[in-house]
Amino acid sequence: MTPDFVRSMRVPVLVCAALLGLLGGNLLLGQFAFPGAGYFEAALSGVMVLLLLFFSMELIREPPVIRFFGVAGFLWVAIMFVMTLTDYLTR
Amino acid sequence: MSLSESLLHRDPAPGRGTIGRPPDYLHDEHTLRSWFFSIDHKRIGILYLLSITFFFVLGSIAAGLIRLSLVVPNGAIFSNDTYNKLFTIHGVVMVWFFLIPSIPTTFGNFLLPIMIGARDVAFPRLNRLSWYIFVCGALFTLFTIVVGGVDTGWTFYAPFSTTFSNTWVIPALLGVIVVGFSSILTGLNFVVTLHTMRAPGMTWFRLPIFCWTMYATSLIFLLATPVITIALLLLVLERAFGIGIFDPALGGDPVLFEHLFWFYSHPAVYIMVLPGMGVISEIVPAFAQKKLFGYRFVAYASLGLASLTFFVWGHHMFVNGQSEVASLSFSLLSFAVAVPSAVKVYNWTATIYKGSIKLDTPMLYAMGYIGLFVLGGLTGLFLATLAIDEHVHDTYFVVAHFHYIMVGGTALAFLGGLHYWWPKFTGRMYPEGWGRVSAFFIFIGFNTTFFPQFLLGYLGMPRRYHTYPPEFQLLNILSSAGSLILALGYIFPMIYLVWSLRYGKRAPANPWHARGLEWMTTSPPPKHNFETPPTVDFEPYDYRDRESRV
Amino acid sequence: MKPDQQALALWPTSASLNAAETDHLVFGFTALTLLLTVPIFIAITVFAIWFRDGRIAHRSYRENRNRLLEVSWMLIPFLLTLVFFYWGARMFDTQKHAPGDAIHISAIAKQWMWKFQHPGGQAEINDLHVPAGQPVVITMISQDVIHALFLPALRIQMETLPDRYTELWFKADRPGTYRLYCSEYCGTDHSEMGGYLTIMQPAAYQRWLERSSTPGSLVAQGRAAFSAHGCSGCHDGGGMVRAPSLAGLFGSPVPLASGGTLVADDGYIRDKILDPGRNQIAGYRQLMPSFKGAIDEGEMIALVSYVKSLGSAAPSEGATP
Amino acid sequence: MRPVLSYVAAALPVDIALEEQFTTKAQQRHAAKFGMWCWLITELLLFGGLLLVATVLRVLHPASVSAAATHLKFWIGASNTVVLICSSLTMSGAINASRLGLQTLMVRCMLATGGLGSVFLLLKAYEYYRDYQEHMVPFLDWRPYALPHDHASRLFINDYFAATGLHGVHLITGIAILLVLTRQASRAGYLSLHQNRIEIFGLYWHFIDLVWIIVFPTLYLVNRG
Repeated sequence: MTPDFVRSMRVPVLVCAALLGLLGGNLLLGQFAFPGAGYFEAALSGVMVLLLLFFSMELIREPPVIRFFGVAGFLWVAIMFVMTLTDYLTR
Repeated sequence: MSLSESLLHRDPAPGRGTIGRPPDYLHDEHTLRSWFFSIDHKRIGILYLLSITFFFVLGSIAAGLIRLSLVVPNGAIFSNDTYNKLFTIHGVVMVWFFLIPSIPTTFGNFLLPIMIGARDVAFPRLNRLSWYIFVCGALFTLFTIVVGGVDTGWTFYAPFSTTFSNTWVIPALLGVIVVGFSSILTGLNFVVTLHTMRAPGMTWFRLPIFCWTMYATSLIFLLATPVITIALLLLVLERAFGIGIFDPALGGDPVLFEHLFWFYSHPAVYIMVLPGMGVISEIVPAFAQKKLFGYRFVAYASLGLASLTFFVWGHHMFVNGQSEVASLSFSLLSFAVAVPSAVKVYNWTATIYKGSIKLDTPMLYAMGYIGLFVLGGLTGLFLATLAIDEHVHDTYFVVAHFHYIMVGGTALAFLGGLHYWWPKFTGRMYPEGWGRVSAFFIFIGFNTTFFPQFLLGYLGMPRRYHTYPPEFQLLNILSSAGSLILALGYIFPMIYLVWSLRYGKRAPANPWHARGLEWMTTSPPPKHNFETPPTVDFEPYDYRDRESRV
Repeated sequence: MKPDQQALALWPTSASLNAAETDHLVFGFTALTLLLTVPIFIAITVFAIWFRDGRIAHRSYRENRNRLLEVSWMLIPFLLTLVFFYWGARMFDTQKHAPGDAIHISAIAKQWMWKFQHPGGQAEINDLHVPAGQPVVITMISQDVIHALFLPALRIQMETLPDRYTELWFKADRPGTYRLYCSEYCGTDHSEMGGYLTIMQPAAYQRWLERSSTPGSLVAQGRAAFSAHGCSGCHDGGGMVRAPSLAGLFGSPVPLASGGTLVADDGYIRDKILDPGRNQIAGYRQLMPSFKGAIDEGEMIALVSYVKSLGSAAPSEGATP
Repeated sequence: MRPVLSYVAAALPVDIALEEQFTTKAQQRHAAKFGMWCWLITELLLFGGLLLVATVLRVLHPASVSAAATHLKFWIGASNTVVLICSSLTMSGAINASRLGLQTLMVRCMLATGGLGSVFLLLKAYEYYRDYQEHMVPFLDWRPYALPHDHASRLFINDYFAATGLHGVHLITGIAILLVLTRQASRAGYLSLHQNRIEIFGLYWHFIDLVWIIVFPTLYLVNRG
């Protein structure tokens, strides 16, 4: 545990704490589920995913081309969801 | 004088270990081990070429038997089960084992690193693994054929493939799942190679269009193939272990499988189309000795196609109870995506304008491609029109449409590219006369086979029919006769290309006086592609304005 | 198109207005396609000959990009083709909304045969007789895999799904015998699963109906099944169990336990019978047993027509919630 | 700042061996990272398909999906999420240690990550056992199903098994690769040749955690009410 290791671990520890906090929020939402809870849970999970993507996986320090490829997967999953659900929700 | 100038005017005799020159990749080592364990992208390209040719022959035999069976309306030649298995094997083998891997894994593997001035692809061992996985997937499919075949159609629609079909569905599904990983690895390799390994000076807009279409195809490999993997995996789980997902008995929705299937399968159509456009964008400027017209538009259109194609899969499902709003939006988006592909034809025509045209075999194939691909593309627009699709969905009109795109388009582009780069692959020239004869036979045979099917389709003959009403017999006989001519047209190249390996004229480094890094190295190229790593200072297709070729 | 009429028919006869309009749409689109492509084919051949290698020709100032030209030859064809998108979409829209006064025929697709049931109870296998000049709605379902009812003379088709009703409507106006196919691959005898669509004058259709035997109208069969399966015990009132009355149910919005309402159409009634737990309605405890496996599709169609006959959306008095 | 643990060995030289097709080491590192991100796209779309099935089932059969969701073991899933988030932390630790050349600390962090992954698998196995007891497992269908009259809930349970099963398989391969990597990385001079592999594996491990962070709410949480 050299000093610069401890310094380098500052961000991952913060990210881990934030993730656990957000998870806690999600669990609370899960327990006392009111009808609109689904959207909040989705929002919290989204924040958790972004935190992990950009800080734990250090996407924020990558060149733009890797950042695009990091995010492109989510865009295409969104395309699949939106177009399929247009069929199911307007049936 | 830059490197390109010096290389162009010096015709080095191909090295067979002559003094002071490294042996080329073909004559480097001769053992089978050196071929099957090679990580040289050129050898892997040749291995793929042999594998997909085998499957092309297998699929064509199935096609021939289908056309034979359809000569008589009562289907007396084959039983209905055999016929169903024939068209399923024809579909699975041609789509996943010939069309999808054809251009990216053979020309892409061989030429991409050379065209960008690199020594090899980014991950050579991953490239070799991709071929091993392809062979493993192929074994699953061959096992399925040998033990009795599968009769679900290449689309494996849900309640039939999971509960009602009693043929070998699971090995066929596993074969397609495994071969999916092979194309994912190829796509991954090409994306990283194009981003990180371009020679100094080779900016994105100095890349030949073939590299742009390989890049667009690889993006589709990465973004679409996993969805077919999970869709077919769910079919395997449902059929083998009873883990019902699409099972209507449990209230599941078989149309959900169609959504997952077509989310991959329409982009897969563009995986087959885009490389063909890349090859044609290389051949036409070479044989017109003129810069490609509107290079930037064709480059951006390739990327535009690769992303827009993910929004249109619903046009396969207009008549299966899809909601009206979804059908309208899919139809409109299909019109939007059809235009950039159909309009590339204007670019090739403008390239031919004021060029100095040489009608060698590759150019004949390119001309044939332009004609047939336009017809195929615009009949696609017919199918995207909601009211017309109500009538012609799942009829021979659809069969004719996608054969015009795949056989008239991609297969012709593959043959054109094969002839165009044959000197580079093997160091030998193919016999020009026989080349033109086979191109002529293929063009005539193709149109006689598939144009009557447009009429049959509009007359209302449904697809995948073992027996059909007698009034359609004449058009079916015409189509079957055409398939004989087409078969003849395919046999010729197999004979004279193999013949040329031993007896063909020795090929110079640049037989077509074409531009591009692949023509600035010897034919066949040395193991590391270039004796001196190239730097690029010229625009793509920079054919000088000259009255007539030297 | 009459079967075995001429050896080489190049165009199917059209037996309805929609079919004729589809043909006009195809002619128009073919004309536009030829307009966009024939110049290309001519240009390529002319250029290939005029500018062939070695021929002296005027080749100077060869431009290789022209932004205006490239944008225009992309936008103009796109806008021209959009006309046919709109025309096709409008026709598709009329296809999706059946008129109110249509005759309701039910179709059941089973591996490798069709069964059509007329409202009067007459059933036919693989063949279908319909009156000319009157709108006909076919509500269809499949008992096993996905099939598709394809009527080429009317230029329409619709897939039958195993888990829900789909429907297709047409107004045929040219009497004659035409072909009827299954166009979605469904297994071994997919190509045998077809027959003849006979369009008859209304008078001839009535005579045909009376002539063919019928085990009683669909509604009568439905009432028999309604009591046979014990539905009347709860739903006819008077029983110990408090169950919603079905009078006036069809077409009216049903309040759901999870909030919101759902219009009670054929699919809703069928789902309620097979899977009562789904879309539970407000104000009632879910007690109804599931009849999945006990009622086949033929009986289901009879039951649904009986429930529909208990007064349509018009609020009949005395309808207890 | 005083070093917290004094017995750690001095930092070793950190570098990678240049492969023949690359020209510079930076290019090789960039290419490797790029390749892993492309692979992760395909993994994301693989699980995207399963989550689409879950969402469509929620649209088609809301009531029975909620009934089925209440049968999932909420607290085991939640604790599994905590376990994976911590394993993600120890993986970051391993990466940072490898960058600074602290080989022993890196090996310890990697073993901790593998340990936490195994804890996840144990909890998962226990959850599957509890599901088995509660007759929720699809193909072992000689046991009566917990919600017999509700067929649509069986669809959601099947999708739950497919999603968590596939994630489990990814975790098992992840732990297997991790053990092999740890054995290699503990050899002397490894860091001066293949430090890049630790970072690439780290991306894969973080991604397994990311997929679970998406799968957990979609299956266990949303509208349990």
